[in-house]
Amino acid sequence: MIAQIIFQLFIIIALAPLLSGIMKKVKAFFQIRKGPGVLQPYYDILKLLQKDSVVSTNVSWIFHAAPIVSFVAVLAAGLLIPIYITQLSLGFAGDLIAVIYLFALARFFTALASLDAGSSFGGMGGSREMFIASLVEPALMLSIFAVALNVGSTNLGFISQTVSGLGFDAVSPYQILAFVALFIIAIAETGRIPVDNPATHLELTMIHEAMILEYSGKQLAIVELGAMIKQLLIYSLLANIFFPWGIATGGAGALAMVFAILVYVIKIIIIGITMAVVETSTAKWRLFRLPELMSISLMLSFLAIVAFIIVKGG
Amino acid sequence: MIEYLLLAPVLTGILCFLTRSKKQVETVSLIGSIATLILGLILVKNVYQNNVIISWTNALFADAFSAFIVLIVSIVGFVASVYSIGYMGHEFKHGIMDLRKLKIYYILFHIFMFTMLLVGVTNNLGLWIAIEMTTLVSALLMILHTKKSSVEAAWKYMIICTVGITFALFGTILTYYGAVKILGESGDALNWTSLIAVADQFDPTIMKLAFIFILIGYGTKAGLAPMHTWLPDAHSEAPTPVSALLSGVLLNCAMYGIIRFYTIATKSTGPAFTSNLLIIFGLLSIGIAVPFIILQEDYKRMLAYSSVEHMGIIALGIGFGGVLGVFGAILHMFNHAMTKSLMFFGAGNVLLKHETKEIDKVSGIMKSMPATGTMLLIGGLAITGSPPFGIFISEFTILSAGFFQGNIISSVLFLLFIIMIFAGFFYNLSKMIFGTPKSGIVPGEVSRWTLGAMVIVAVFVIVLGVYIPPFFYDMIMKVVAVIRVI
Amino acid sequence: MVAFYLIGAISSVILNKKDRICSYFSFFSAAAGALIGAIFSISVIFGETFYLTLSQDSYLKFGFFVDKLSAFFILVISISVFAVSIFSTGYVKEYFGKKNIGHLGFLYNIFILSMIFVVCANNAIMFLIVWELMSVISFFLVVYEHEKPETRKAGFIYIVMTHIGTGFILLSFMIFAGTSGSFSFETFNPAGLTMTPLLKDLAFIFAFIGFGAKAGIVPLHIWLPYAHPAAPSNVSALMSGVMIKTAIFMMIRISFDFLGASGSWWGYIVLAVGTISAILGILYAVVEPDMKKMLAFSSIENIGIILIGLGASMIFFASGKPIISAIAAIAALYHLLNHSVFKGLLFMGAGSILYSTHTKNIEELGGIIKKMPLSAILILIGVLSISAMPPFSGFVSEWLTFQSLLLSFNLNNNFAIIMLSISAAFLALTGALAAYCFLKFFGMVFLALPRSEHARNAKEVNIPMLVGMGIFALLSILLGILPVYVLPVLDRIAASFIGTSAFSQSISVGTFGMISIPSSQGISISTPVLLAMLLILMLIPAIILLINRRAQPIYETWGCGQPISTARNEYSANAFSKPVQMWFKSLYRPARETEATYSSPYLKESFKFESKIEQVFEQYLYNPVVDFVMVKSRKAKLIQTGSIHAYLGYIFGILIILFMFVIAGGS
Amino acid sequence: MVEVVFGSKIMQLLIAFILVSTFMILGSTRLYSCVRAFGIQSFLLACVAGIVAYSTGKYDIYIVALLTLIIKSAVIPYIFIYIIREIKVKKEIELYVNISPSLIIGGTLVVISYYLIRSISIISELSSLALSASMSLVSIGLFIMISRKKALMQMLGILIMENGLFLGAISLTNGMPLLVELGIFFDVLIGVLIMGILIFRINKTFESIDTDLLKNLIG
Repeated sequence: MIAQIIFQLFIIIALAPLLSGIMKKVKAFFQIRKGPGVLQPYYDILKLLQKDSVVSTNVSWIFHAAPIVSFVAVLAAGLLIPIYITQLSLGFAGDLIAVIYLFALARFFTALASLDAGSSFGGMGGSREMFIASLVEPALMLSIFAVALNVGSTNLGFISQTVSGLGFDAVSPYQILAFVALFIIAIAETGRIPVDNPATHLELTMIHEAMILEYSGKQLAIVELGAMIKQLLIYSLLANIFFPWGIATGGAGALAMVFAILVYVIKIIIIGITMAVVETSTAKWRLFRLPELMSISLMLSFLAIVAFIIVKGG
Repeated sequence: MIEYLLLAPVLTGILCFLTRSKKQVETVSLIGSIATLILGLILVKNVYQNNVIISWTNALFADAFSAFIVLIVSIVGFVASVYSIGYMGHEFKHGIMDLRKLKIYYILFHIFMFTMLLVGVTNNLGLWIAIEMTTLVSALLMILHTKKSSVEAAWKYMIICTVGITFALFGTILTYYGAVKILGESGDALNWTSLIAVADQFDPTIMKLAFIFILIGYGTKAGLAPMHTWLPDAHSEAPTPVSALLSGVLLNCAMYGIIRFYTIATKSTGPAFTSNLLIIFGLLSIGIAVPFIILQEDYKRMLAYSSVEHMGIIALGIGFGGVLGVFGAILHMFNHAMTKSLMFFGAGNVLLKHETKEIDKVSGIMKSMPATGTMLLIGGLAITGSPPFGIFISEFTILSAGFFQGNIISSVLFLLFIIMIFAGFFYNLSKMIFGTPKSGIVPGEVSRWTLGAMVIVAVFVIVLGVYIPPFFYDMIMKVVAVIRVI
Repeated sequence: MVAFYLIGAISSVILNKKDRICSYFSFFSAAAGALIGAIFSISVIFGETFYLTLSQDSYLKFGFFVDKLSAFFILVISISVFAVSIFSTGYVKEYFGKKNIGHLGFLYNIFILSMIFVVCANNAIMFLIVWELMSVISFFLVVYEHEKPETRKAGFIYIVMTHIGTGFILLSFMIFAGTSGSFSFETFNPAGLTMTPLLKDLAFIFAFIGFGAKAGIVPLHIWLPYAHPAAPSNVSALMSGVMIKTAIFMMIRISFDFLGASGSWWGYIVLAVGTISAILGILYAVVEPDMKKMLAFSSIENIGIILIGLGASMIFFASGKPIISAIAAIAALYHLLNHSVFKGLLFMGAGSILYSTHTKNIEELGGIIKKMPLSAILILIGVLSISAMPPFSGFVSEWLTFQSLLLSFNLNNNFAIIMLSISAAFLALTGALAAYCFLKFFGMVFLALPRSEHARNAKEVNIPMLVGMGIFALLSILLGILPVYVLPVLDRIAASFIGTSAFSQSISVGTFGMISIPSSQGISISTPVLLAMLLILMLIPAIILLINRRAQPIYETWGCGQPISTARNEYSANAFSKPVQMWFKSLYRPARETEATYSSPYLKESFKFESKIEQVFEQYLYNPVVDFVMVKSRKAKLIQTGSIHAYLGYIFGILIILFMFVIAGGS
Repeated sequence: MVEVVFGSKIMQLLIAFILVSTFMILGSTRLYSCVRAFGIQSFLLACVAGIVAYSTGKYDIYIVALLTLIIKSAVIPYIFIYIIREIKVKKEIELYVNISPSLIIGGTLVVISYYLIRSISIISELSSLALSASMSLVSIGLFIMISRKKALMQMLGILIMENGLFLGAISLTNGMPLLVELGIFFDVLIGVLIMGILIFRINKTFESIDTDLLKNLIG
């Protein structure tokens, strides 16, 4: 049981930088430039671990606690999400809502830390991040509602198991609608282009970056790693709730597990690539047009529920 | 037995006339009012035992209802005399009142008490004479301060009430005419006892006409809606102990007259006609009081309008009828007498201290006069009918009577008016009580007497809110039996 | 129990001259009374109902009737009173010189006593008396510092609104009494069932409006943001922690006990009103610069959430699903308990900030965490639990409410599913905005540089205040981690008024304190394990940080080059909530006044920026009504013209009218 | 019960004269003429009472008649004249409604009261004439009070209403019991005295007895 937990942790921490490396590579490819190597994120993190971290004068203990808490919250969420096997040992500890609120906890602390430094960048980043979060959550909740309606429960392991059991006829209209809605939310959550520009330090466009502007050295490494893990987890959420084929159901042998991991990695990479494609093809939206984006995803998930009722209600 | 009761105030009046110094006048008047109180209580106890006492060739007559009125008159009278010692003492010190005026005040005060007691105990037409005398005496009491406004108020009071009472006289004559047709020419054709016994044989149309005139006549005296115009002027211009007596007790005596005739009229014309009239007048008076309380600048006038409102509530209670309705109305008479006198005493203290009746010019009473402030606040909450106090109980009973009797619209209107009056009253009251006191106001109470009077009345107000003692409960039930004679 | 409160009350009046002793005496007796109250209520929850009638033969009968539901509320009252009393022994020091402490102590104890009586009254008259007594006493408490004019305005609006509420309650009791003939609550129950549907709906609507006015649901909420900030902090902690709940208590009792929640559309109304109150409550809280006003608005929001839970339970109950309705009721009760805990904590926090910095405006605060580290941590716990962060109490009740909303798919009517899903979405929006608002509160008040003199010389508050807050902080953590012990208690209470216990069939308590609702398929949550995970995983980053210790030089915050040491270019609270203001422009209608003084035509010397949010409800709902009444009464005043001739004319007129009335009637 | 009396010519004549005297008051513009008219009216009233006493044989009504004669037609007019001379008030009466319209209104009032009494048919035919006269007296008295500005005139109005009632009482019930009649007279007398004192006080404070000035207690 503990071995399974540690193994899952290992996969998450290992895969996260790889995924962001691949996405950067794909973006570079589309922008017809060579771009950094796929393993570049690993080197960055290792470099950062050796560096001193400079801390601002008017900072309180929250500034030091925030990276730890947010990293841990994201990791905890990781343990609740079925990566390669549906029967999670800690599955009973939390469900979809718990995962979302863990992400909220992480975001809360990073935003808090951003305010602590007292610079206007941090304040701006924090306020925009919370603003977007408050837009995302209703849409997120409605899409969970759509998914839960179909399966009857919000326990992640259980969802992926029932959906995988359904095989191909799982791809019904409301599933797709829910998936697209969740996809848009994923963009917002992980801070991709239309919502937020991860690569730049330009005040106009950076939200996520603005919050962690003050960090340096080891703390920055932890925060970066945490962000990457969060990205990985959200994509694996997308993958395992809507297309869980090939995920090892409970009690399967070692071979099935290895196969499941392989399938999982491929799925994650496909989603990463699609996300990168979306990123390069769209420009960044103005902050106050984001509510429109969110209301699109809200409507989509609402349609999913209505579709579900029509299909099931009959 | 009743004669002694009537004799006491007259005697004190004469004695006051003989006294020389201020001290003597005050002691005499105090003893006199205590004597009246004791005699009143004795009378009430007697009536409580053997229902009806008739004496002096049945011109004087006391049943449960008149005993109740005597009780109210004697209690409020006693408290008012205690208060006036403090109040007049203060004015005397400040040179507004000289000894001659003080003596006149006390004499008139006790004669006024005499006339009100007379209202309670006389038989039929004596009622008219007694009420006429109360008007005359109180008009004189009003013109003690030779201020323009008090003279004007006295004149208006005099004219409107006399006109009203002449109508009442016409009503009494009509009833007498109806009675004579059945009872014959004998002298006792005017006494309650004989009238009630034979009431159902009267001719309904005459009785309807008679009841209208009585309602307008005594309604003017009781301050019911369209005829209430004199009330705010008279009550705000009269010296405070007098206005406390006026609105606490005099209005009840007028209401006593209406209810007496109500019993007779309903027997002959059937309840529908009379109670509808009472309900209409009741609602009208509460309704008319609302705008005047909300937009009021003078706090004594505000209290006067709240008396109009409470008289309306009593009329409404009687109009709703049923044991509950009448019980509520009678209880309300007592509660209102107590709370209104508490409020007027408080207002009197404020007037003495601030020498102005403007609400805006007074503030921070809680700071400058904490005792009066808290009393005023308690009284204010009580008068507007918030639960922990007596008035809420009686209003609640009247309201439930209204609902059980089925006239929902009037009860809902009644509730709406009360809430609006609460808002207006409390807005003005809180402007006065809270905040920082105006400059130049020396903190501290006016005098021990005034405070003592307020405490006595406040005790009644608070106790009756939470606990109705059994003997009091039976007494009211006896009164209800007398009224709901049908 | 009652004795202790009385001792407290009387003692504080006697000793009101010597401030220090009397404050201790009155508040300790209140705390002792609370302890006994807690024990008493637990005994009733597990024991059976408690009857005591001290009725006399006279008209007014006083009796107590404590069943499981009222015992739960006594428990809630006792817990918050216990902690707040300890807090107030410290907090009251601020008033020592200036105000009369005995007065405060006396009112404080009577206030608690009246709340307990409200919860266990057994007949309508006594209930009304005690209900209004509670409002009147709390009015006195609100107006305690009546020098400030806005406290007077707050007090006035408060007392009038509660009075209107009582008017409605009176109406609904009348309808009950009309059918049942007597005023005692026992007879209300059978009467409730026999009433015609129209009467039932009327009774419910009046009761809902009446108690809603007290609970502060949206259209009737305007008094709350005025009254709570005006009251001294320890009182406002009690008021929003507990007093509002008594209204919820009566709502439950009327809708479930008396009327049997049979009206189907009632549930939807409660749900809709709950959702609207939640949304509007938090929206106003986000943009509020005044600390205590923000907390008052957030109380409206939490009341909304409780009502959502209640509404859902009524919908399920009406459509014949008692088990799920029990779950929803448990969610509502749990959130009620949590709210009184963390709202009490936050109000006490605001009180301590006020105590040390003497200002309520967030814009003027900042960097207090360095000056008041201990209270900062306690308030952080409060903030985390109110924004429903996982290991804390807010999360559990929010999770339960979400689950009860998600369980709606068992219902077959589609309208319910859509309604519940919409309210789930709005609940999520409220949750996120709550996090946004309290992040702003904590960030602006505690972090970065102090923005004003007040903030600069803030100092840590005294021990009793910290102890009071500590109790609540500990409680909110415990409630978060160990819902396992709380749920069976709540279930027993919910069963008392819904009839079926959700526990036996659905919610079971597995190992490690796991709550699972297997009524469908394995929805489960277990916060203790979650917390354990968080703690264990804490090791990984800790190790990374500790491996090769590196120097941590301290340097200026990054300001693109130029040094920024002043607090001026920090993000202010108003700026922080700017995005929300922009998005909800139609609701707030922000008004901006800018004033610039120029030393010379080009050089701007100073720039003053003033932005005000318009209280929509007040502007468009209440002021027109008040103006209408004023205009009408100004016209009506003309009757009293002063001329005697007019008055005689009135008498003559009324005489003629009556004459016509008789002739028409007579002939 | 007495029937014959009212049918007789004398009674109708007297009642007619009473009505004429009220119209004299309505029509006059000078105080003295009003007071004198009031004196006549009371005198006529005393005769009516005398006749009723004579025909019904009830002796106490004689005393009542005598009382009206002394008080109402002698003492009260003397008080009026004393007041007028004392306050040196201007002789004319200011009016809200000047003479001719008030006369017309007086007429209509008489017709209305006659019709009203007629419609309440139950009251026996006989006394209806006297009753309608009393009703009209009451309404005209009220009208005088409403339409005249002088405080004195308002006093006079009340007394006219009082006379109307007295007429009504006599005609309906042939006189109330003696004790009651005495009470009424006693009250009326004191009423007039006190109003006199009030008028002196008004004169002292307002320097005139024009009720138009009594207008500052509003709202």
